[in-house]
Amino acid sequence: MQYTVGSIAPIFLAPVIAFIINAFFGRKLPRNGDWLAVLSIFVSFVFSARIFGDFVFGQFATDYYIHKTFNWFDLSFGTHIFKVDMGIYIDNMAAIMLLMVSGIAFLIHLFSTWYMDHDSKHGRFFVFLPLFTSAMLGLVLSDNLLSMFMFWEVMGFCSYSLIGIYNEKEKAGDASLKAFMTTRVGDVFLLLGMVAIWMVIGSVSYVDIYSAIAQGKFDGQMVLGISFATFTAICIFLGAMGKSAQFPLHVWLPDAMMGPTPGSALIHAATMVTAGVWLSLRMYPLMVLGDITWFIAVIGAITAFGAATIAMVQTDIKAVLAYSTLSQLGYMMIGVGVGSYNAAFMHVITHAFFKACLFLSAGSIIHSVHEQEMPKLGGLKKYLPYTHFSMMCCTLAIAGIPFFSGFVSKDRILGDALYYGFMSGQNPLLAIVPILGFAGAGLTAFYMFRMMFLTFYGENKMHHDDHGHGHGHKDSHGHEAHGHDIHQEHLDFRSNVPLLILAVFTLGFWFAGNVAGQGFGNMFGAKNEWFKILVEAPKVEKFVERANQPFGSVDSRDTTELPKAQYHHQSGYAGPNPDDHKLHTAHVVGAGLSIVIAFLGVLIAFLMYIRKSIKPLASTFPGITALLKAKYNFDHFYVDVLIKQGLFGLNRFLAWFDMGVYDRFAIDGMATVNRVIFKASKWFDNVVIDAIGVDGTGVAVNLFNLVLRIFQSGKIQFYFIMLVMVLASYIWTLNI
Amino acid sequence: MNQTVVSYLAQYEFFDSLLALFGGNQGLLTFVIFMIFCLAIVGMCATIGGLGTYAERKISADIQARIGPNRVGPYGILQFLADGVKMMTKEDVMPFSADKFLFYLAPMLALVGVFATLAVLPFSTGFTLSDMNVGIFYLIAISSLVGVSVFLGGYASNSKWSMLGGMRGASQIISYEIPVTISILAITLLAGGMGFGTISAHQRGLPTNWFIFHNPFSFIAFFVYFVGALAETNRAPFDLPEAESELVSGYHTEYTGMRFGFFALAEYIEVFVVCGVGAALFLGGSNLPVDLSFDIIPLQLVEVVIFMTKALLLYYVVIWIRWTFPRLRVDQLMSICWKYLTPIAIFNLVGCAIWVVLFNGKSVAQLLMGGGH
Amino acid sequence: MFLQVLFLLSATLTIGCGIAVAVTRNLMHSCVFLLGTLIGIAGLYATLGADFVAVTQIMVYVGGIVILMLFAVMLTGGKDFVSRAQNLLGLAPSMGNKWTFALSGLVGVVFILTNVKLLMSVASSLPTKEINNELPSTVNEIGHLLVKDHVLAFELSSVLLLGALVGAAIIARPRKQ
Amino acid sequence: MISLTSYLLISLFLFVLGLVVMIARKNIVAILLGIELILNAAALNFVAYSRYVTNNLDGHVFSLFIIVVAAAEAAVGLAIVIRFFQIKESTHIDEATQLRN
Repeated sequence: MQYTVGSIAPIFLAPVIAFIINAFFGRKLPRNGDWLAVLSIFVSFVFSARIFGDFVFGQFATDYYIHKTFNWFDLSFGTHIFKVDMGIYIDNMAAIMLLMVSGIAFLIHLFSTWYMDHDSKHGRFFVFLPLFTSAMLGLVLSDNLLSMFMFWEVMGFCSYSLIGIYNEKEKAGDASLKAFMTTRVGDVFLLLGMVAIWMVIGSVSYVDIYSAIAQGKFDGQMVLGISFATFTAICIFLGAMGKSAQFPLHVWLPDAMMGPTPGSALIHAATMVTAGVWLSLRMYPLMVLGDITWFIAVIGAITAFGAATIAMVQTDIKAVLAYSTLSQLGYMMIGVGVGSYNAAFMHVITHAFFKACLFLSAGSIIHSVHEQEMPKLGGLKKYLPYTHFSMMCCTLAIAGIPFFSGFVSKDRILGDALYYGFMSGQNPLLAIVPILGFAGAGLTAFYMFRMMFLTFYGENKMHHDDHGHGHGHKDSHGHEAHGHDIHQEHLDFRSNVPLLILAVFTLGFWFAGNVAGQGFGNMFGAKNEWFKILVEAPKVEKFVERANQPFGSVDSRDTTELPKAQYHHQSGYAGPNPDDHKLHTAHVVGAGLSIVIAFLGVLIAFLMYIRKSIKPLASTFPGITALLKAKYNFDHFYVDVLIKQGLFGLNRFLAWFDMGVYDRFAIDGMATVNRVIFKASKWFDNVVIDAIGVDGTGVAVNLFNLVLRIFQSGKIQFYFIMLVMVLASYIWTLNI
Repeated sequence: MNQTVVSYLAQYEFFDSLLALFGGNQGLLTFVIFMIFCLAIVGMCATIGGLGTYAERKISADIQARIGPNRVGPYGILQFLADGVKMMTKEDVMPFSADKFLFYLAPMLALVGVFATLAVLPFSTGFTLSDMNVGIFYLIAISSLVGVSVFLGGYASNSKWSMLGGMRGASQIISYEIPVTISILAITLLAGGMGFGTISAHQRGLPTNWFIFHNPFSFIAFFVYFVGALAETNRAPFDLPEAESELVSGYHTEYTGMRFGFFALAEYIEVFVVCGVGAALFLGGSNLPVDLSFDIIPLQLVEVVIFMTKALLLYYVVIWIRWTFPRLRVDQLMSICWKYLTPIAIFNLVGCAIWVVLFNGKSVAQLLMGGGH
Repeated sequence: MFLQVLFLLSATLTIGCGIAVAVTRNLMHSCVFLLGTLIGIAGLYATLGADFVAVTQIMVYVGGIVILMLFAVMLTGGKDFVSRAQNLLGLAPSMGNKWTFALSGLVGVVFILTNVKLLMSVASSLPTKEINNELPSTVNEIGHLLVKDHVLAFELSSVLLLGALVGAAIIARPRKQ
Repeated sequence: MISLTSYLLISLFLFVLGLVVMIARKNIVAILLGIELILNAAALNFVAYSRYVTNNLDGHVFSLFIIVVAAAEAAVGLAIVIRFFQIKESTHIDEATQLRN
């Protein structure tokens, strides 16, 4: 299969065209051009599906990839080479990612046409949504860090615009600024890392970086006393942390829910936050070389657990989902850190599906009842059956219940983490990674079911309020909430069908290739473990000679050197290697443990919110709840401590030093000394300088002026004549 | 070496006998041939310019349901000769306070600027006086002499109306040169050369190969060019420099007799030239719709007829526009140029560049039919 | 033959109009003669085979600079007034008088002598290249040179032009005092 | 045959004419005319050397850049002249001596 640019470019270009048309002519189109956006994403989806089909079901070798480059600009002269190539790089991972991004984005667009109907920002929303999607698709297609960084920044801008789309609300503006600024912190480091890589190998293409790693070009280089690979790896990971909202830089993501819910779905599920994980996966060989995987794992574990604890006490549906996103991103980072490459990527995909579905369901609830505070909701199951069904599927998936996708991906990560923490002979302190991971898994099950129970079960408080207080109340969000009748939900291809489609993909066997998930029980002769075969960490040695051949010719390699006939033969984890056996044990133990923990979490939630036999958390541990509600005081820390205490304190100290010490002693003391000197110099001035120096000079200058005044005429032509004369006299004195 | 009419004729056998007639003096023969063709083309264009005044009056009469000139000759077709005779016999008035030198110079410059452009106008593939490789660039450059002449004419007359007309004219011509040049630049980008021969060779064959149909951007470029050309030649609805209701007659208010005739003639010939350029750049020029492998002199005459037909059709549209649209205001004129035409032209240029890169310079038709050379 | 004729015509136009620029009393006429000089130089370029430069010369100068000059002359009047400044070489009218011309002629003679001295020494060492009469098109090669060897100067000149455009617009705009 | 010397002489003569205009004239616009003459003389030299001495077209490119610089110079120069005229109501060069004292 020969791919031309024409069959790949539309993936990226179709949404861009929709963006341009909507940006300039959107208002003149019917329905502000939202159909155009949906159509463009569908075009991307079709082209992505073709690539996906060829990569997954075609007869390509498993390590086949498409790499097409063109010369962006070339400022080389002589031996100094400075040329920048741009290009497209599609391997199995990118093919899967493309299908996921375009597919989910398509459903989200479709849902948005319903959700944003009659909204004041309808037009603007459908300008940024396709641009956002196209930037993510471009990021996935990029073959180098530079173009990836450009799309990365475009996404940052789009998320800024989407979060702050209700720009008349101050909170939305603040949240968008916060998202923009916080991710900027990471981006600076990412740029630094890119420049560092460019300095050493003169390219930022993935292929070149891989081959440089294999050839050992990074070895022995030192920056600031640490090894070069570590330095660049940390810089790039900091960039990924900013984008994927990892622990210290996570503060922007929960606030990002200020935007419309489909926008949040796109940010949280398919595009923006996964970009950081994507970068970490692409740069995985560098992370390994820099030996910072333990750092990644620890950061991921802290994020996973911390976010899960905060999510337990949130009352806003979207806030719960936002913190659960944080938590799941932490799991992905754990996966990257503990070397569970394909499980981490699988979690990106599975999480994208169920989190998109969750957000869209939340959007459906909010749009139906105009209320997003969970304590005010309840008993919605009767009114929103389809939403309930899809949301329940996703909740089961995210909680890690067997047969659902979350179980497949998350528990592989946890199994690997278990192996990493306890059995691989690492630093025993790293046991914190699996401990926090499993604890977070339990909390996940708890808070997700808490959300479900509070929202869909129990009595319907709104309905009750309806009759109790009559109509016309306004809630804190300005919607006309209580007077709103809850309509019975009907099947509609724009509002529920996207949810149901997404819900279908929360089943585990799409990803695991079998029903149970962890490699047990193969059904229908499905391609067993296709994910595990297709997605593997880049083997850098393979790229050495590929980097040296012209990229245009890479495409014509023999595509059938290793056909994917091994789907059916490779299965399970058992191997001759004793480590494999231990790994298998770890997986089995981990799976069992996580099933138990998940059901425990569900049980506690059930007891707490349906049976009400356990008191809710807030009344049992008020102190901890307050801390959690304050989100561990991170915002407070950043604003009040870091900026107010740190920066303002420094200011106060400097002011004190300025006024108290410097002013009193240095300035006033100098003044006293000056007065003495002044008296002495006054005499000197009057006699020596004034009489002799100044007046004498004046007389002398007057004498000279009589001559020089002629030349300093202030006339440009005179100067010009002088110029010519001087030049002429200079030439005449030359002996040539 | 640039292709000229002489180097075209030199490939035929009768050229050698002609050379023998001149005693082997090739320089003299070249000179004579050039002389003959120059005279023929200038004469033809002057006639077209003269007939232009007649066409203007006749078409306007047609549009306004009148009869128009009908006394001199059949259908009044010799009216322009009568007008010419009238102009020559008129007194040559020189305003007392005019700047004599510039007053005499201005109409000459106008004629020089217009006639100089005829040197590269591609009447046919062979009968082009000089098909230089910077042809279109040269044409744009030399025709800016007209702007100078308009300004000088207005200035030298030392009259308020003339002055205002001259200033308006000069600023209008300078401004509209920009979108016109940029839209022509888009065509040179497609053709890969600035010579009319190169541009014409790219449009050989069916009308689908014409540059106007080459891609969406060149389609827009044609209209940008046409509007800009209307303004550059001071034609309605952009005829502000000679707006009768405001400025009497603009920069040539004080001119009488044949000097006025020069200005009028220059204007009409310039309209013909820009129409010809539009035909050559966008509408396939003098190409036959079929690709013939041989080349004979009568075929060249057919090509001349094709070129003239296209140019005169555009000429008709120009006159038609003049009697259809009302005149613009000065601020509208400038805002059309700077806020609309120039950005559109730049957009077209970029679009054409992207098109050339993306589709290897193939036209829409070639892409659709999957063909291409 | 043709080249010689063109050269003679262009040289005559250049020098004749150049002299006219120098000696005409009327600034407007000077500008028009400058136009003649510039067209003559374009002709000289053409005899040197520099077709692109020649046409660019006409394009920029005739279409732009000369009209700009004419506008400036018209807006500033170009009157022949006497300066009020009392200094060396003061008291000259706007277009110069015999003293200023004498002085400039002196400077010119000095310059010519200097140049001739310089050229005499260089002339013998100039490489004599065989000149062929074919004048190939320079457009393609100039295009390549502009975007390859001289790309920095090319880009900088675009910045320069933009700066000049903005600067001119800002400087010439009347400010409210 | 036309030689390099003839071009050099023309350009020298043109340069001197520009010099004369620049020195003898007191009108700023006229001085700008002189500058144009001088720039053109230089550009002509470049092209002439490019044909007769070197084998490449760098001289052409240089004269193109000279034309560009001349255009920028004329635009800014004339803007300054017009501004000067608005302030002083004169374009006499000897009026522009405010920095002298």
